[in-house]
Amino acid sequence: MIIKRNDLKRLVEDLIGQGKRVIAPIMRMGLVEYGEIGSFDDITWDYINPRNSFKEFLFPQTEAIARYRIGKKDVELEGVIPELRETIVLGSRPCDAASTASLRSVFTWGAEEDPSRFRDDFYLMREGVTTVMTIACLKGDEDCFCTTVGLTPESPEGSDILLKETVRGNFAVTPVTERGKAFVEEWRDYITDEREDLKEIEYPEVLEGIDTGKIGARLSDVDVFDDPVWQEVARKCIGCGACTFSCPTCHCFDIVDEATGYEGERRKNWDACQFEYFTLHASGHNPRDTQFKRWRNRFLCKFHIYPTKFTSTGCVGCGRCIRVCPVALDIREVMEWLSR
Amino acid sequence: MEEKGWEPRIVAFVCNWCTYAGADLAGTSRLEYRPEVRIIKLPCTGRIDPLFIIKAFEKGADGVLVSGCHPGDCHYTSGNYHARRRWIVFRELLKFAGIDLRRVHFSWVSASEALKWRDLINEVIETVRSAGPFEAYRRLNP
Amino acid sequence: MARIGVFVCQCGNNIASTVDTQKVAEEMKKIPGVVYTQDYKFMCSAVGQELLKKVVKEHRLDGIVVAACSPHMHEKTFRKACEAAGLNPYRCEIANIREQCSWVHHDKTKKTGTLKSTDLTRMTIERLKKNKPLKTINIPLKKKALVIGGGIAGIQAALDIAESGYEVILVEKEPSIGGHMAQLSETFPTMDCSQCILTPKMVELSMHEKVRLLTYSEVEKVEGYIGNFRVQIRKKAKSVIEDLCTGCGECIEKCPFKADSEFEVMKGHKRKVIYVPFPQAVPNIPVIDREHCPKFLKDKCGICAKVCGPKAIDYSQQDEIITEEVGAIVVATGYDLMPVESFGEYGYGRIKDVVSGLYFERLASASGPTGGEIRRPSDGKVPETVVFIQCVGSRDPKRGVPYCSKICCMYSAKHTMLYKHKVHHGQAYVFYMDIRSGGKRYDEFVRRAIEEEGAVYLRGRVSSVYERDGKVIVEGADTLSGTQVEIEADMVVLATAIVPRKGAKELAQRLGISYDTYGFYNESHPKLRPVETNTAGIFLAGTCQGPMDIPDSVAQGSAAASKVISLFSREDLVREPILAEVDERVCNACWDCYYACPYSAIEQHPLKGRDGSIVRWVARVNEGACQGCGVCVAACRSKAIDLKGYTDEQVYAAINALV
Amino acid sequence: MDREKKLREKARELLESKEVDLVIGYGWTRYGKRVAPVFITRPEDVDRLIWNPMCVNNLTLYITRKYPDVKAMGRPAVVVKGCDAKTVNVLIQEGQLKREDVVLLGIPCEGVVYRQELYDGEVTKENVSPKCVVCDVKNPPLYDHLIGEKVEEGSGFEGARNIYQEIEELDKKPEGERWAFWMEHFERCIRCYACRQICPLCYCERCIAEKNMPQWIDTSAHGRGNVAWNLKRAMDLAGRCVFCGECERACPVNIPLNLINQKLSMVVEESFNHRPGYESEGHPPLIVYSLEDREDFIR
Repeated sequence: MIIKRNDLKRLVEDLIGQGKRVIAPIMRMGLVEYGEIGSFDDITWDYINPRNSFKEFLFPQTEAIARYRIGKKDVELEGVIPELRETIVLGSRPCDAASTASLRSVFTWGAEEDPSRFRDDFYLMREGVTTVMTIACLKGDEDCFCTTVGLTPESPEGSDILLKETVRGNFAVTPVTERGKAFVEEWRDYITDEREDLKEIEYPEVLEGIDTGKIGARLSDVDVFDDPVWQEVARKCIGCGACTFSCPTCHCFDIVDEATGYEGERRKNWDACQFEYFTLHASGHNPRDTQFKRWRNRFLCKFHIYPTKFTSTGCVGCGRCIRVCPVALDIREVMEWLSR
Repeated sequence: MEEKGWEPRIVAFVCNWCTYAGADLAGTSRLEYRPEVRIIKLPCTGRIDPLFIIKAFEKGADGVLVSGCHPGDCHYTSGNYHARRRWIVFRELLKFAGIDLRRVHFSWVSASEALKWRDLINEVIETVRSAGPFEAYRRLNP
Repeated sequence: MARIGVFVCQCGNNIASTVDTQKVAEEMKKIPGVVYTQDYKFMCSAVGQELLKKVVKEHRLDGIVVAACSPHMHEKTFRKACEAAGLNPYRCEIANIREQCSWVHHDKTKKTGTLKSTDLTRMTIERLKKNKPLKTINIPLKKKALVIGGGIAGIQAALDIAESGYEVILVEKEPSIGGHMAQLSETFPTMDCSQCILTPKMVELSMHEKVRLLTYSEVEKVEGYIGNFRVQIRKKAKSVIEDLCTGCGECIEKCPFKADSEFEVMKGHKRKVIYVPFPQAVPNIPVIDREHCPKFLKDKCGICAKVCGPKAIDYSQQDEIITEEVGAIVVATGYDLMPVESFGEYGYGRIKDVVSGLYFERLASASGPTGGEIRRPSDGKVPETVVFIQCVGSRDPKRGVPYCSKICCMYSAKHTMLYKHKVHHGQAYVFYMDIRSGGKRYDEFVRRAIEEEGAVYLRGRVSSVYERDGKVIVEGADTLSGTQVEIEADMVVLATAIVPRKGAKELAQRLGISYDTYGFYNESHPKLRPVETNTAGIFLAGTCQGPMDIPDSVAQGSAAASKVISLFSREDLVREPILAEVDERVCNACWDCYYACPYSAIEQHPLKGRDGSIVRWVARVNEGACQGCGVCVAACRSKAIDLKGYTDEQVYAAINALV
Repeated sequence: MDREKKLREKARELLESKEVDLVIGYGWTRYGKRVAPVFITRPEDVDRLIWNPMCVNNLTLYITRKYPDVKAMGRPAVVVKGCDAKTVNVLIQEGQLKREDVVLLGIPCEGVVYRQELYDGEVTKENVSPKCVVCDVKNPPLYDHLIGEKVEEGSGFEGARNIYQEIEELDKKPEGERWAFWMEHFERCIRCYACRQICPLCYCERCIAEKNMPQWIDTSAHGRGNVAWNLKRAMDLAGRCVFCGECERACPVNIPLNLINQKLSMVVEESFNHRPGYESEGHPPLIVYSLEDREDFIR
């Protein structure tokens, strides 16, 4: 199935016309990032991977989860139902799409086997109205390493629909999920059954020195946890949240209350394990009291905790943490060390 | 911009020794002035942090007044000089950020300047009113 | 949750006429944590206070807000009542709904006043919720005083303190105490001889068992705070061993070298290089002027050592630094006279017979260089006509100082009398701007000079003074008659302005006290705290504070002394707990607070590990020195410091309750 | 490169003589072609040290209290460009460092790139860091060892982005437009605190943004919290910021922090005649005062 560029434009304009939220790569402040578009022409096509992942449209950086009023005797609580708009993410990348499974794993942890366990409805409700239309990458940049973590520039995981660019500049359409199939059905008029040759997809080089299986195994070793090399690799880490906030799979959040007068909101905000106060206990004790411990945790989370607890991967190889790091801390260097 | 029946809300951060006493004197002298000001008393203008002003705007103030002892009169010798320096910079920062300076006022009012206090408050309220409700800041709320 | 009681005072009709106090009370009842509200006619009355106490107990309240008059009126009253009811006084706050609401908003419908009172009271309630119970603090006290300056003000202060049984250290820069008063001839308005009334006091002081006199000494460094100052005093080398010197004067007698006398003012008047400033000096111990003594300049002479019987001369003596701990400091450093060379029209420095007022004092003094005879400097002739010019530098914002030097009117009148008493046929003229003679028997004194002693007073300024045929010609205006006058005088005396002591600002900085634009030291309040400075424990006496005459200086000396004595009469110092407090866990030791504090109340404190090594430094507040201004809190970027009683939480809570 | 060689020689000498235990400099990363801070402790590793126009980081960051682990490594030598060296003066002023506690390897610099990925073998007016365009400290104002010869001061990047000009233009706009300009930026702030973490002068044990009770600055990344954070950050750097430009470089969403920092630097210089970082004596201007400070805006 092919959707011609022009028809894709019609499709997008129609979706917007229906009041749906279309998220696509746009150019803002010199950066390509995912954002809501007002028209098809807002879309930037010249990009490897936007600076943000589209996770913020499923799991916003800040959102109200309850409102309260401090009353005379009690605090009156009122739940918040997020304002839901049907959302189409157009132009996500296979790595980002694959990350939704990772997010879902956390936000529904154990709930499938045991329904009494907690499910994060805020995430699930948003996911339930979101259609992910991925466009396979034609090439990566030097920081892309999806192939090293078991994905490819055309992996369908996590996408509802996978688009691949044809030599004529149109897109081959592959519905992946039921939702994707339904979407394609709904908009069948815009899609033809023609065939076109696909543009060649250039895979990022698989880094030979890295073996994720080996990394997982080595991280189970307590001695590795205490290896002084951690200090060495993370010494330059400045402890900002740039990597975690750019990462499509990082999911940690904090809960804060913000009140004016006697009324307030309870908000759920992204949090970063790289922040010094992330693990600060009320007692004053901080189990991760220096930066290398926090960085080590982040690495462990991706390559040990995730694979141990979930079937999904903690790292999709999008390379954002490498691109965004102000001190060029390259996660691949550590992966390589642990693959030895 | 201006809503009907809208009156500005102004927070005044004042020092205990001069301006607060000056405002008291305005009271004992039964001077009348506009009521839209809420005073928060501090020991000295040197205690006043720019964060107070930001927070006041966050909490719905349309204008802010900061007032203390005249130079040389500070009960604590130099608190107002320290304050003056901070205000020079902070005011420029607010201006650069695009905040209408009709909303931010600084003054020296001594314990004897009840008349000045009255006129000042009326004038500040009038100026803030001319700037309208601080909707731009309110829109920052989620 | 808190258990707060709110009382809304009607203040008779003062509040109730424009505020519906009952409605305010009802509104407050809706606020979380408020368990009791009431409005009442007069909260400050005995009945009102009893009511407050009763309610606190009955309702087991943990906080009280009284919406009433200004906290400056009755905060203490209500806090005391709370304390009596067993509540921490700092858990009581006042919402000012009278001075800042009912009295300034005259809306008779009560709408405005009620609304604003509701807001103000709510803000106060929210602030109160964050009030921590505070305790007054006690600070130990060193009952020993330091007096800086041995003029009449300092002498008086030191004597009064010593008489009360407390130890006093008096530091004087010159080799002798006495100050300017020792230079004067007679004093207005009684015309007693200055030396005659001063000298006994000087002697009394030097003999007092509670007084330690450090002459030829200067205060170098002051640390600490009220009750606990640490002072470093530089005792300059006198080159004479005080314990050995008998004051016989043999060394002075035999010394072959001379230098200009500071005491005699007069140009060209010399004293010896080893000297006492004046014959009645206390202590009567000479010092060697090392800047002029050839022994020190070229290692020649040494006669004084040879002639000294008790072998008290010590050329190798070094300056000595003495450290003293004192509980209070009286600053009485006096004044200087404005140099008048810049006032060219008066010819000072150019014309020999134009002299300063202080010079005339020395001329008229029985112990002065002329033995009290009025003789002009140029040729030693007795002047037949003398012109006195007032306000030389004073009240002259352009070239001099804008203030009035206060004593010149009086001493010029005195000068005319002294002159007339000594030169009966002489004629005195006085050019003046206004006669300022407020003070007991002062105006009578001036009238006497004019009416009985025949001094001619001319209201107007002098335009030029020049020499002609051995006379000094004074041209000026007589604005009362509207004519220009020219007086052929033999001598002209200038009443020069009083200015702060050279080095006054530097000393103030060392002491941590403030000064005005001229350099006179600031009193804490010009009317109600006239001898206190804003630095607790440091007091002022005499002309270091501004121009004043001898009676005022003495009164101030006594006043400062009484402040010291009342301070020392306590076992220890009790302080209001409005103090800064450092959260040492998060202090960065950037020292912003340390440098910003007007009271040097921040100390740099090392936190040590178990092995005694310094782990890191933190700021710590000296509770004795902290005055609770909060400058440090605003200076602290990370808010590692807070001000008890005005904490960030309290301020935040008040702002947050705006709506 | 000559300087690079000299730098390595000096580093080897310092490490061999045990004058320092550690040299903090720049080195290549394993993948990509990025330059990152490196920590050299052994003389045999000095060849990892490099010097080129990608060496943008202000390495004095690592000698602040934020890095107890680095401190534990012993006495450091730090490679500093002129702009970085100014930081040391401010750190000394603020009691964070003693001059003798660090060896400064001053390196004359003729401009670095704004962001490493923009570098293509040459510093041009397109890719130069804005601080270099207005640089007056190509030669470090303080150092213990100067690496190579001094270079001529003055900027050669005609036509490049000029911060001061941009500030001037922004100043000329009506305030509503300025507000819109900043709000567009501030609303994008993701509160990753990279600006704070990369800043050697943001060394607080506990940042005001992390302080609760009271929470002056909302932690949420909404407009309200972001504006409070960015204003407070700027205010606290006023009179201290040495224009190393690291905050803007580190910002993942391109907030032009140099503009706001340098605006306040201009205010401080005009008002108090103070330029941070040129000397280690005296105090940051916002903790002292002058009786003559202007008050034309105070009624």
